[in-house]
Amino acid sequence: MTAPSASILGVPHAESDIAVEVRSICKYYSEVEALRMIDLDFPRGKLTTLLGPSGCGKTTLLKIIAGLVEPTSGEVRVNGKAVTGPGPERAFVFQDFALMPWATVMRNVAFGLELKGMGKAERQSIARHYISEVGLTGFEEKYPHELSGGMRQRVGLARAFAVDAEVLLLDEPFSAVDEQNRRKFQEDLLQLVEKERKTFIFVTHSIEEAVYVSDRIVLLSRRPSRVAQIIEPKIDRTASPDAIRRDQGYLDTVEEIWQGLKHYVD
Amino acid sequence: MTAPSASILGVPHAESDIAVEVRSICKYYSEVEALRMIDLDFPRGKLTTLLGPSGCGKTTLLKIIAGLVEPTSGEVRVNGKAVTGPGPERAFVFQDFALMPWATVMRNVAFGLELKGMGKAERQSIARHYISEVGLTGFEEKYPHELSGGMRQRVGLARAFAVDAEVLLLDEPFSAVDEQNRRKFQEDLLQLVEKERKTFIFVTHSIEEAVYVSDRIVLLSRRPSRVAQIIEPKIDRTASPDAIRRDQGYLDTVEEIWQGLKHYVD
Amino acid sequence: AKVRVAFGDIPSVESLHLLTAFERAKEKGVDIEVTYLKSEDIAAQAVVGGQADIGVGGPYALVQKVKAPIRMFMQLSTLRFYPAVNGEFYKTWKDLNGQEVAVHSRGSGTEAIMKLMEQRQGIKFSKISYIPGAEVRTGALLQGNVKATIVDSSGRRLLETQAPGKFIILPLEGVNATDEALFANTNFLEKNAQDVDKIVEAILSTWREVTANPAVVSEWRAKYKLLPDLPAAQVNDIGPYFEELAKGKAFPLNGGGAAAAKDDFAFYTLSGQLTGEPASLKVEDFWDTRPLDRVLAKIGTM
Amino acid sequence: MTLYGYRVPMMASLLVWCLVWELVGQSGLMFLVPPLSSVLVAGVAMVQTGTWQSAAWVTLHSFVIGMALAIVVGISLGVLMGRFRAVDELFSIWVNIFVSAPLSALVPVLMILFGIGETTVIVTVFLFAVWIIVLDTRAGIQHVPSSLIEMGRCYGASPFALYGKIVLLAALPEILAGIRLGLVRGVKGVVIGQLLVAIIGYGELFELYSRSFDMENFWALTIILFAAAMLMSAAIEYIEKKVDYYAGVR
Amino acid sequence: MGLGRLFTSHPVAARVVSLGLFFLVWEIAGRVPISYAFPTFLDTFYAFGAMLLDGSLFVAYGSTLQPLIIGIVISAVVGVGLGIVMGLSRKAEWLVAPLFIVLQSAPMAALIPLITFVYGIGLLAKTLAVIMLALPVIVLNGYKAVRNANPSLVAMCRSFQGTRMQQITKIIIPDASPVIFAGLRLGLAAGFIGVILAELLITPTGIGDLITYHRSVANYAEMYAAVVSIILVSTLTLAALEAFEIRVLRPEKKRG
Ligand SMILES: Nc1ncnc2c1ncn2[C@@H]1O[C@H](COP(=O)(O)OP(=O)(O)OP(=O)(O)O)[C@@H](O)[C@H]1O
Ligand SMILES: Nc1ncnc2c1ncn2[C@@H]1O[C@H](COP(=O)(O)OP(=O)(O)OP(=O)(O)O)[C@@H](O)[C@H]1O
Ligand SMILES: O=[N+]([O-])[O-]
Ligand SMILES: [Mg+2]
Ligand SMILES: [Mg+2]
Repeated sequence: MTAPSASILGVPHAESDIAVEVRSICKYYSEVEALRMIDLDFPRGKLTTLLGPSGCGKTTLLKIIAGLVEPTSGEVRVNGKAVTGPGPERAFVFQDFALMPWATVMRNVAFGLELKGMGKAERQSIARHYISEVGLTGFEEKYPHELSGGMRQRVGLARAFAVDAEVLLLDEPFSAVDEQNRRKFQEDLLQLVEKERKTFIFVTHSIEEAVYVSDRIVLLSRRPSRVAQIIEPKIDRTASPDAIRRDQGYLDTVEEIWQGLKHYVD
Repeated sequence: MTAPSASILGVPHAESDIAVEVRSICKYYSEVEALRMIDLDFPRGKLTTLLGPSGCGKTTLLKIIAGLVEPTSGEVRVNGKAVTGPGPERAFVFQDFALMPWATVMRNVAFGLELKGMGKAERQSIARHYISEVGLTGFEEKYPHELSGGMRQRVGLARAFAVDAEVLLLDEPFSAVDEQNRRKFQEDLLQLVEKERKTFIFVTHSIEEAVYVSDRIVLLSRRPSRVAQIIEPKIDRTASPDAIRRDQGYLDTVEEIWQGLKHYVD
Repeated sequence: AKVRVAFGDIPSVESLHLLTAFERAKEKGVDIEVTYLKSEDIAAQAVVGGQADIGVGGPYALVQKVKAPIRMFMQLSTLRFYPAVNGEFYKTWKDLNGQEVAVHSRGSGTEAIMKLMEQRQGIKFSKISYIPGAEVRTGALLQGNVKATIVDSSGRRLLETQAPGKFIILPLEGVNATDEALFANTNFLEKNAQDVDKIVEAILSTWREVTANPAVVSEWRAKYKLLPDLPAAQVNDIGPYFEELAKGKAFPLNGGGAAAAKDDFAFYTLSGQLTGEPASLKVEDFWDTRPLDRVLAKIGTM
Repeated sequence: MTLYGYRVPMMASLLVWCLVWELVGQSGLMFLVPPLSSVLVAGVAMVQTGTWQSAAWVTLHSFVIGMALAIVVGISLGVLMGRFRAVDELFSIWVNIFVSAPLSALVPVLMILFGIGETTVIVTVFLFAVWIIVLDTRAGIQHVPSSLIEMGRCYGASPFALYGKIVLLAALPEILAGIRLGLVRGVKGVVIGQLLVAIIGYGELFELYSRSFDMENFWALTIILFAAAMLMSAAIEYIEKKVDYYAGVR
Repeated sequence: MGLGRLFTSHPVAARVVSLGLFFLVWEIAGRVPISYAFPTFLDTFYAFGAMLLDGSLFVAYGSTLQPLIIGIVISAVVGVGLGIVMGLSRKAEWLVAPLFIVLQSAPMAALIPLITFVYGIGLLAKTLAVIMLALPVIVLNGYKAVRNANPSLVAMCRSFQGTRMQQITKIIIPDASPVIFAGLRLGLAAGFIGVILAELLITPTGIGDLITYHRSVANYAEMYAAVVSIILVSTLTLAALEAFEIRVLRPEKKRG
């Protein structure tokens, strides 16, 4: 029930606590300046959310961290090592799930391991573990089109867990999932964050969702995007979902962010 | 700040207060039973929301009321008269907007009047009024593809207002609109409900949205769908949007509905 | 080496004797491969382009124009066509003055004949239209789609059997130009003289035999398994067809050569295929008579 | 359509048209149209002749080679165009011209480049079929969701694995649709090639029967050809449906 | 990829480079020469100019385009009408659609030689060849377009109590028009094939005659010029039709 503390950019963390460092990242798409001098630290084992108006460059920043997009200048370091491309310590969870429609749930989840050349029996046993962890036991032989949106995103999540990356990058993972499934999924995600002890970097449009799931929220301004504010909702995550959603700190944080973003909306 | 009162199905209303009566509606799609014995009253001048799990038959029920789909048995009465097809006293707002891509905003909004054979000058002046009412003045000569999702839905709404129907049927009107615009739109809708004094029947997936905008919420169960519960959120609509969203009654109602729906979610 | 022959028509009863001659040349060890092409000019194009070694046709215009050194080396047939008109409308050549006639194609022998007759009869056709295929022209005549055209001998017989007396064959004299000949690149003729000689000899002997005994063609068809699935009606046609040609001395028994070339110069300059004075045209620009001379020296002239 | 509550399959109406054909044929109004029954009788006899069998064989041979080339080249070029801008810009003008150009006009000049006889027919089949395969493959490749490709890159797929395990499979529905349309065009190509340049195989028989007004055999030939074209296209369509099923909502 | 970037910024550059390369290869192949019957690009170009100047191209196109236009107009009227009827009526669909599906995927070219037997060699025969090839695709596109008209727009029209007639004229036909028009374009492309086949197979007139005649007298440059010209004419016609479609039928696409 504590008020949120808005910490100013650059508050130093103990070095080993930082999983991902973003240093002076700028990004131009030909003439369009998407990101301007972004400096950010993502603490290990925490869920940090990137929030900002549509088109401000959240996806771009996430893909730069993933190594999928080259920054125009600046550098990303993961565990102190500079990123030059995708790497095994980072896994991406896609907004549209990016499941292979021709492959079963089992093959989709095991796909990252398949690409690493792991044997079939081994990778399937790992995949089976994570399929059960996201609550899809029994659906191993189904194809993606036989699943609901929420279930499909669970497959995407299980796939990311299966390669055992330290850093999970999630780009609006719930936006293609219907409202009620999304709510359920948010609750499950909190449990998975708890259990897996990984570093999550999360992009969303939804203020409630951001406040509900995040340890830290990075507010980005309109394009060319800069870090406008960093908010750390101090919410007691041991409380029941219901309790969290009516926590005054939660509600105040939502309201604070909403007021900040409102003038960007048409 | 009062707690929501869950009224049981069939509580009688004064006859003249009921705009739409749904009586013993059943609907089969060949072998699939979508709706089973639905009995509902929709009070005049109120916004009633149909809420339920995905695929439970919300759209089907709305289309039966609109006269677009024939029920297998049962009957719908509007102002005491049995519905046999679409009628001038009801207007539908479509989830995918259903705008004619080859027509300007003006022609789209005036289309209901055009079909009635109203002269061009007259219908355009009416259309212009509602275009301004939904805040699209200046966009009359634009084509739908030049508008954002939220603006397109406003065109659909203006078109429904223009025919001056008493009953407005809205099928997930905001589902194709992004989160932050959607919030804005909800606030605008409340103002329109206030101003237009029409009977709204509203379908949504979002519990918050339902609680935020509705006078009455009808919870439908999983297919074959029946009325599970009727909830009347007692919320002070004169308060600011922000205040409403942290009203305890509001939060309790959201929580109550979520608990009821949670086990339907996969 | 393989000798590739480009034949600008489908194999039919009318080519049975040529097919037989090719079979005989094969027996003599010439490896002949025949390709059947849509039309004579495609066959000519194939020879010019080096896709085929020997072509079948009457390529006077082509030889005069093209830079490629193409020479004819043996005549296979002379023009045997019959101007046919619908008796309801026309009776004589003069009736065709100002009328439309149909011929095989622009630049074909049939067109040359009709143009020649225009000059000789002092008439003028309103239009010459083109219908490829003597059978098609015969059919069009029977159907009433054309009223005056020029058909081949089997077309003429078809007209006589299908509608006796309805159509009139107009007289045609003094036309004896090459219809089809064999031609090839000089280079090929130079390098494959032996094969060419064998082919020429096979054809000449076949032509002589068929002239002596037209009925033998059916035996050849059986012996060499030519056109095995010919419909009965066409099988019955074989006898009369070769009978008539043999009677009409239609098979050049000495392979044409310089004499034929001179006739052709006269005919084709008149019809417009060749340009220049007939007298100024040189046989050696169009013909290579050496293979024919060698073979005739061996088997004798008739 | 439903009749007395039964669903009558659409293709069943072809039987009605067959009946119309038979009646027109029986009436003897047009010598071009003999009764269907006598066409069928002639067809049964025809397929037993060596001439028909070898013609069918020659035709099938050219067709299969031409199609195989068209599929290999079409898919390769389509993939290159879908992936590399420069290739796309360089070829797209030609592909777009040739996909709808009257190629029949081009056939007569083909043999200069490609020889006579079967080769020209093969090239004709190839030219008729290849462009639509290129275009559809290209569209398929371009429509592979970029997230699927990024997914592959994220999980460390080698370029080879990226194509083998993701891109080609994701584009498969479009590629198959291209092949189906290509097959239909290829059948047209084999006929046009055999009719316009090299009179061999089926083209020779068409010419033979139409010249001799043997309409029973002519129509028997036509029916077999049409049926073959329809069957091939239906077969691919069947595979497409299966693939679409697995591909689900793309 | 540098080339790719150049092309993206200058789309015309790509076409010029592409055409230029093609003509260069042609010129070189013609000079080698790969065959006596293969003219160089420049020879062909001069031949084209000469045929333009002496008017023989114009005469030929007059004779080729007349049946093409008549045939397309007839096919368009009949085809679009039939397609709409089939799209609206299940019974008509059942009876007629399979026929056109067969005709569309069948090699109609085989039937063209038959035309002469009944319809002779005149304008009628060529027009018929055009219709035989163009009609099926126009019918099928019209039918599919109408059958797949956006159901949500149709429901919208119903919900505003539009009559069946209003539904057809104000929603279904405008919604189907781009696909119908695409069918017309495909039909025109097929019609070009039909008229060329007719001129090559049954009645050497027009552009088909230029091709056969110049080939028969070994004017290969002229023959190639004729072939290239017909491909050019059909490509430009189709492109013009597409531009017209975007400009006139879909005003909303003009700007976007
Ligand atoms: N590949 C690209 N080429 C050119 N411009 C791009 C590209 N990708 C993104 N942009 C532009 O960069 C800006 C940022 O895009 P980005 O997708 O990162 O925003 P976002 O914050 O993820 O938006 P959203 O909330 O809609 O997902 C946008 O203006 C976009 O138009
Ligand atoms: N035209 C139809 N034919 C057959 N089944 C249908 C049809 N329309 C709907 N259904 C089925 O009826 C059930 C109810 O559908 P409906 O669209 O009314 O659900 P809904 O509550 O609106 O779902 P959603 O929340 O996904 O919009 C679903 O199971 C659906 O599959
Ligand atoms: O048969 N064709 O459609 O070319
Ligand atoms: Mg994004
Ligand atoms: Mg619905």
